[in-house]
Formats: sequence, C-alpha cells, structure tokens
Amino acid sequence: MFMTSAPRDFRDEELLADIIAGLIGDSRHVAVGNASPIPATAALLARERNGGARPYVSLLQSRKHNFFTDGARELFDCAGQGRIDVFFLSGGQIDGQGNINLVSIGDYEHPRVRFPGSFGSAYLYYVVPKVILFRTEHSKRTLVPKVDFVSAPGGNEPNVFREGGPIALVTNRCVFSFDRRKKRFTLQSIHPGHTLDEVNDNTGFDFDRPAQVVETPAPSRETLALLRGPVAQQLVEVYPQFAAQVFGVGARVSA
Amino acid sequence: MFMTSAPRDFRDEELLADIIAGLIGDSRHVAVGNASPIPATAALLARERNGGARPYVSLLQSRKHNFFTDGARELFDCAGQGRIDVFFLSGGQIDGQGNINLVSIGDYEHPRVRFPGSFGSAYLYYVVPKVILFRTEHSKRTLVPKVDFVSAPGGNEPNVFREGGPIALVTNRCVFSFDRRKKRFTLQSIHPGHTLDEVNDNTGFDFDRPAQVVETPAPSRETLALLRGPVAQQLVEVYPQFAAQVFGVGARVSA
Amino acid sequence: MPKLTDTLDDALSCIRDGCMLVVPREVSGVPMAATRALIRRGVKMLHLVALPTSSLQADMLIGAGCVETLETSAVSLGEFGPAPRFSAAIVNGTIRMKDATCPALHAALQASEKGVPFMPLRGLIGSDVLNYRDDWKVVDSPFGSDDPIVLLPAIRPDVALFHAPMADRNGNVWIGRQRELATMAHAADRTVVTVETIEDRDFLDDPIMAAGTLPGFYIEAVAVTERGAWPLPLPDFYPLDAAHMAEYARMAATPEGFADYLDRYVHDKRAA
Amino acid sequence: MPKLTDTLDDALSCIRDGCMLVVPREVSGVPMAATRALIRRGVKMLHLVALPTSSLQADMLIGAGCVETLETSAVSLGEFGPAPRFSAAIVNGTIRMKDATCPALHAALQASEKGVPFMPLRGLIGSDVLNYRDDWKVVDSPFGSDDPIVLLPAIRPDVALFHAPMADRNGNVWIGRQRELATMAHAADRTVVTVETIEDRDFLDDPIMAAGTLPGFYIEAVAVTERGAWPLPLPDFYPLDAAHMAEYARMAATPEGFADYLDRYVHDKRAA
Repeated sequence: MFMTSAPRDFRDEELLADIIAGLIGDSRHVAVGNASPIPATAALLARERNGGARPYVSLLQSRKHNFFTDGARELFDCAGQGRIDVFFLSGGQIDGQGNINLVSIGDYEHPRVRFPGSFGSAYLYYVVPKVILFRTEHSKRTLVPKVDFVSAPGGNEPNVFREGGPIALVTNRCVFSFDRRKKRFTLQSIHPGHTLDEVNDNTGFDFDRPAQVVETPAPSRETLALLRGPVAQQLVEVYPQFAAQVFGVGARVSA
Repeated sequence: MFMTSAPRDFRDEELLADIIAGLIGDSRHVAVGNASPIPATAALLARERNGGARPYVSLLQSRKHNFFTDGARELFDCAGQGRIDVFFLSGGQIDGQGNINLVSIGDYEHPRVRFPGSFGSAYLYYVVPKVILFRTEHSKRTLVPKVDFVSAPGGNEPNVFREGGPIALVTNRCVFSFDRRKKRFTLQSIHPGHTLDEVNDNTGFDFDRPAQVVETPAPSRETLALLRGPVAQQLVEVYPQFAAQVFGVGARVSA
Repeated sequence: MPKLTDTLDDALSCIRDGCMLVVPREVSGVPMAATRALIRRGVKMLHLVALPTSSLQADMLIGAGCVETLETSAVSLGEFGPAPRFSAAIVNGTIRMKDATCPALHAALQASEKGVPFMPLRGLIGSDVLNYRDDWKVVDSPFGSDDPIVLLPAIRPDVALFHAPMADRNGNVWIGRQRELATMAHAADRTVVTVETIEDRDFLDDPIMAAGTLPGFYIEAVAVTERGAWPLPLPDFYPLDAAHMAEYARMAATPEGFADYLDRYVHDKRAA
Repeated sequence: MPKLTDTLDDALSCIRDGCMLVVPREVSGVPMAATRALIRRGVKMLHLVALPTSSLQADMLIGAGCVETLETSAVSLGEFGPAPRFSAAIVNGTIRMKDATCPALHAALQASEKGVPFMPLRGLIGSDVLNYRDDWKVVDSPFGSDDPIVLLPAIRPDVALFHAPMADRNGNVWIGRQRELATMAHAADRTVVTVETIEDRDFLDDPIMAAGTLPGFYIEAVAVTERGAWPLPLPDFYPLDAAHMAEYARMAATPEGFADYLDRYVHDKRAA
C-alpha cells in the first residue's frame, strides 16, 4: 500500500503500531477490543518501552492478557470509574466532526448496508480520556462529510457529561489529531511514500492543514527490536496468524 | 415466663417456633438474619414438614445454610427480585401501625438511648411478601402507641411501591395478625398460661380483638419430634448454645 | 432445587413462543446445542436479548425465523466476517431491531437484578442509538445542575439461557469469571442452563468453588449437554472451532446455503 | 501493580486525616490489625462508611476519637451486646451519624462502581431513615405514573480497606464470595488490603481461583498481616474469638475500661 521509492526496513504494521504507541504514551491502563491486532501490538509496545511495568494492557479477546474477573460488564464499569486511559474505536464511516458509524448505511429504518452494531462505543467514547480512531482504509467511502448514523458523536454540547473522546485518527495514509473544542481534525503527518494530494483526494471531510506537511517518522531501530522481540512473542497467543505473517513467529498458524 | 398450671411437655421456644413455622407455611425461600435462633428454628421446622425439600432456608449467619455467593448485597437484590418470601424483623419499639424502631429513643438528634440501627429493614419491609415481626418482650416499653423513630413503616400511601410488609407479630404472650389495608393489629391467639387481661395490660397500642379469644395450640407430637430431631441437629452449627440449652444437643458449648 | 436432566428438550420447555430470552455474548458460554434444539422445535417470535453482543447464535435463530425482536449492541462473526442472516434480516426488514450499546444492556439487566425500574447511564446523549430508542429517557440529574443523563428501563427476561462448564448434584452451577451469567439469572424469571457435566458434590461446600458458583435456587433446569457451546468456545475449556465457523460463514451467505447448513447440522440431529 | 509489603503502617499511609474510608461488615474480612495500627497512628476526622454494618471496628475507631462522621446501617457487637462506644458517642453527640439501610449503601457504592451519579432504590419512602437524609432525593419515576422512588447519590470513598485470605505475587487478591469487597475497591479511589499470606503464583492463571479474585490494578498496597481480622472472623479461615469479644464488651462499657483495653491490646503493640 505504501508507495515508497527508498528502501524500507519496516512493515506498514510496524509503522502504524509505532504511531499508536506514541499516542498511548505513558498511561496506566490500555484496553484493546476484539480483532484489533495493530492496536494490540501498539499497546504491548508502549508497555515494553516502560520496561514491561505499565500500562496494564487488557486484550479483551485474550485469557492471558485479560485481568477482568467481574464479567463482561467490568470493562465498562472500569472505564466509568476513570481507570481506562486509552481505548480504540473504528467506524464503517467516520466524519469530520469525529462522529463514528458502526450501524448502517442509508436510512436507519431501511438501510442499504448493515454493520454489526455500535458495541460499547456510545459509552466508551464519552468516558475514556484518549480514544484513538483507527481505520486502515482511508477513502471517501470511509472518511465522509457526515455519517449516516451516529453510533457515538465526536463532541457534545458543553453541559453533557464527557471526560473522554477522540484524540486522533490513524489511517494507512496519515495521522490526524482531533481538537475536541473545535470538533475538527488536523492533519498531523503523512506516512512515508504518501502525499498531501493523495490525502486530499481520498478524504471525504474537511480538515485543518499545517503550513508545513511533516512525514510520519519511521520506527527506530530500538522500536523495531521491541516489536520483533518481546511484543511479537506476546502476540502469538491472541493473534497467531498476524504474529506469523508480520513477525514470522509462532509455530502453528490457526484461527 | 409462661404461667401455666397444667403439666407441659414443650418449651416456650418450641411453642414460638411452631407458631412461626405455621406463619411461614409453604414458601420457596425464607431468609433469617443474625442472632435469631427461634426464627431459624421455625424456618428449619417448616422445611422438615415438607420433607426437607422447601423452602430454601438461608441463615445469614451460617456458612452451611447460606446459599449466597454474590456478596453481602445478594440478600437485598434477591428480595428485590421477589425471590425471598419470608423475613423476620424486630424493633426496640413496635407500634400499632406496624412501624418499627431500630434506631433510638427520644429525639433522633439528641437521643436518650441508641440502638444499633435500621439494618435492611427500611427496604426488606417493603419487598418481602411475608415479614414476621418477632419480639419476645411483650411490654408497654416495646409495644408502644407511636415509635420515636420509624426505621420502617408498617404501611404506606397507596402510590408507594410496596409488595411486602408485616403479616403478624409474635411475642412471648400472644400472636397478633396485621391487616395491611387497615394498618392495624388483631389479636389472634393467646399462648397457654397467659390471659387477655395480661395482654391488654402490657400492650401500649390499641388493637382489634375477636369476639372469642383463642388459645395458641400446643405443638403436636410430630412437631416436637421434628424439632428435637433433625431441626436441633441442624441448629448446632449456627446456634450451638441455643441448641444445647433448648434441645440438649451439640458436644461443645461455645459462642 | 432445579431439575437435573439429560433431556435437553425437556429443560427448554419453559422457552415459549413470544417470550423474552436473554443469552450471553459469543465468548461467555453460548448454549449452541440448546439453540439447535430450539430451532428444531421451531420456536417463534422470540424477543432475543443478547448480552451485550452475539455471533453465531443470533444469526442462526434469525435465519431460522425464530426471532421477532432483537435487542443487542452488535452481531458479527468476528474474524469470519459479518453475520449474514442478521444483516439480511435488517436490510429486508424481517426483524425488529433495538440497537443498544453494551453497558446499557448490562445496566438494564442489573436494574432487574436490583428490583428497580430503571438505571442511569453516562454517555449516549448525542448518539443515534439514543435517538432511535423511545423507551430510553433523558432526565436532568437531581444531583447536578443542568446535567442531563439517560435512564434505561429495566429488562426483565422471561428466561435466561446459557452454557456453563459444570453443575453439582444440587443444581448449583459453576460460572467462573462470567459473572454476567449470574446477573442474567438474577434478572430473569426463569433460568435454564446446559452444562458439560454434573459433579457428585456440592460446590458451596468448597469456598474456592463457591466463589464462582451461581446458586441453584435461581435455576429452573440443568441439562447435561457435552460440548454444548460448540462450535463456539467454552472459556478455559475448549476453543472456538474455526473451521466450522468458516464453513458457516460461507454457507450462510445465501438463504439456500443457510437452509443446507440447517439440514446438515441442525435438523440432521433430530434423530440423535 | 500494587506495592507488596510487610510493613502495615507503610501500606496505610494513604489513609489521611479527614478522608472517606470504606470498610466491610463484621463477617466479610474486617481489617482489625490495620484498625489498631490506625488508632496507634492517631488518624483523625475519618468519614467512616461501614458496608453495610459494623461491629468491633467502628466501635473502636469511634472510642479512640478517629471518627468525625459515620455512615452505616447498624453498629452492634451482636450476641455480645450493643456497641458501647458507638452508643455513647451518639448519645453524647460526639460524632455525626448518617443512618442508612443496608441496600442503600450497597447501591450507592455500586453507583461509583458504574460511574453514575446516583442509583434508584425501592423502599425507604415513609421511613425516618429517608426523612433525616437530605442528601437523598425522591423523584417520580419517568417509567411509571405517580411512582415515587428514592435516588441515592454515589458514594466515592477515598480509600477502601479490608482483610482477605491471600494475595498472589502480582498483587491480585482472592476475596471469594465476599464480592462487596470488589465493589468497594471499584468504587474507591484507592484500595489497601491486608492478607494472611502471599502465594508465589498468579491466581489469574487458574480459572477456579480467578473467579474469586480482585485484580491487582485496583489495589494500591497489599500488606501481609497474619490473623489480620482477629478477634473478628475471616470467613472459611478462622472463627470469631468469642472470649476476646466478651472481654471487649465488658471493658468498653466505660470510657476508662475502653482506655485500658487500648493500652492492653492496641498501644501495647507499638513496640511490635
């Protein structure tokens, strides 16, 4: 997907995990939902950068990396207590106000396409301080002017209780930051091998552009060593296919 | 306490347990709070009369006779679900409207006497269909015209959600039934060896009297056999002193 | 004490046409053998509440025409793709959908668990999930000033149905960490459980086992059904059958393929 | 990960003068060794929440002058009689009392557990418990018609403190059936636990143990304190010390006797 001419010593997944780990920063508890191998990689990378001490990383699909013992509600209760610092959301559609749509395309009562549903987004988007939007497909189909159904809004009227929300949107082409006050995205950096024109052409919503367009920095040698070493080993339990494909680790490939 | 002249082959505790077991009747689940050996005896007797099949008897003080695994809140949740059919309450004061006082004597802000507190009464009295009031001391000190503090009221305005409440008051002298609509007690029977005059003289509240005063029937031979056999054996774990004293069972006497 | 039985259909007899049935999410002990039995029996017009999401179970019940109303936060086959019969039913308008969000379903069941008519929940305001739910109310919190908050009415299912690793001889069921199963049972009028095995002891006699046990007095019937969650996983006991899930996703992509799937894996077992 | 320590005073350092401290009922793992340590340190002006009742612990903290406000449903020594220092403090007006009823305290803690500002509760209307609580509100349920219901504001303690049988090397604590301890920890900003022993394994690796385990990420510090609930019981591990309770009831009947009790059983241990 990345059209770079210079020789590269990293994979797209490694670049994305590196970006997301940077957004996670120094947190206490990162939770990662199902079927999210790149966010999981990023969370484990963030922890390895702190010597394995923090953040707590809850991979909800895992038995080994799941510290919850109070049933399926505990993630939400825990987030409501303010104990989950970072979560990841995506959307069949994402619009320029940070609204996400996980429900359907077309009229809600008579949709053309139905997605699985809103999951916990209509709650977690409000209470988790750092929600990172992650959607690899960066196209006018996914990044739209206005979502057809608001599973969870990017912002609210000031009287609505809200301690969390989106901080950034990471795609296969670039990184946007999100300004909660202005309810707008700003282009932050473009991945190596991609261009501003390409981002402009493939984004359905309006966004702010810095005067100078920065390139997303490539993962450092240290980062790659962590990813391909301890992080890859930990991924084998939860994402065996992904770990094998991206990092070449894990004996058996099975779903 | 009982001043009977005829020879008696039962103890006061056996008579009271027999009365209460009759009030329990055929129920699904009877819960008994702490420090309530006679209600516990009655609940176990009610179960033995059904061949040990029902009701479930939860003795909250016991590990063996306590089926709750969701913490201290489960009794209350369970009662709120309508799954507890019978519970027992008492009061430092009980008045003629079925109000009970477990808090204090005198002005609440500057009381003369302080009792432990209301426990779960301000909730359970509303949601458990059959609440049996049990107070051995039948005096003008305990059965008063109006309680100083309403831990839980005997009745409510009709718009207040209420699926439970008192059905009877059992003392060392007599049994009163309670009419929830009229919010009044009616004398039901007087225990052997006691008199209507004695009841009148020692009751601080007004109550309805039947035309004919009935004597509380003595426990049958079958009842006494159940009490002194299987019931006494089961009481040893929770109320060792009581079981030894009343039924002469249990090896060691320890609190 | 619950009825202990080897006869699944007998245990399921209290699940009547038109009842509100609550079932757990795809990884918490989904009663798939029971689901196949319900489809064989031809149960109809269920109000299915999936706490808080579902995968194969909701998709099959919908495809087989058992569901009138679905109340959940998402239905998906996860890495095996969208839930095809669910998606088709929504696009074709053949079921009534009550879209929710996960913690709202947990809270609404907890309301019934606690015997209250509603529970408050943060979030939701400004989402279309709320806008399309006229049974949810927004009120101004009496403890704040200009602090709108959503109130969710209690969900009180007629029946809760799930699969667990084991029961004891008194019908107490070990559910482990899947504590939402306890909440389901507390909230529902009746609870039916399928288990891998019944052990000849009482879990409540052992404090370590008791900590993960749902007491029998909440339970109507327990049916022994080995591999009763297959092809879904039973946490800590067996994993998901990925090959079967892929086969389901492929076959259920069309109504004809789904009918073939039922013939092969559901109705086929009528003889068994 | 929580701090694991043998130094009780160190673990208790986050319990500051004036903080809101929540502790469990008399049979759920009362941290009595920690209570004696707090009295020795002379903690002051506690807002003590006993979930939902208390016995020796509240009575001693009150008698020692550590409590400004007490919020609970009852304080009693059970079969050993009334709680003498509690009763005296109320009659003498030396503490502020917030009388509650058991399920109200559970619900108010669960409100914080769920991150909501209040919880509804049935009952209470017409009782003086409600009449004397101006922080509790009665509203008309929006799901009924003329259906008044009580709303309780969330209780969010600064610190939860309890005693449990064991922790593991990662600071996960096994609480068994005493699940209100988990709710206390979820609701509080910080949680301090004393345990009988620390085992060199991870309870979360074992599904049977995990079912009764409070994960370490809720916990600030775990201190090993053998017989840390004495003279109260640790459920399934050791019973109440009846002789000691009788001695306490006798000595604490007067302020002088209570001072002697502290000298003998609390301050005495300062050297230890």
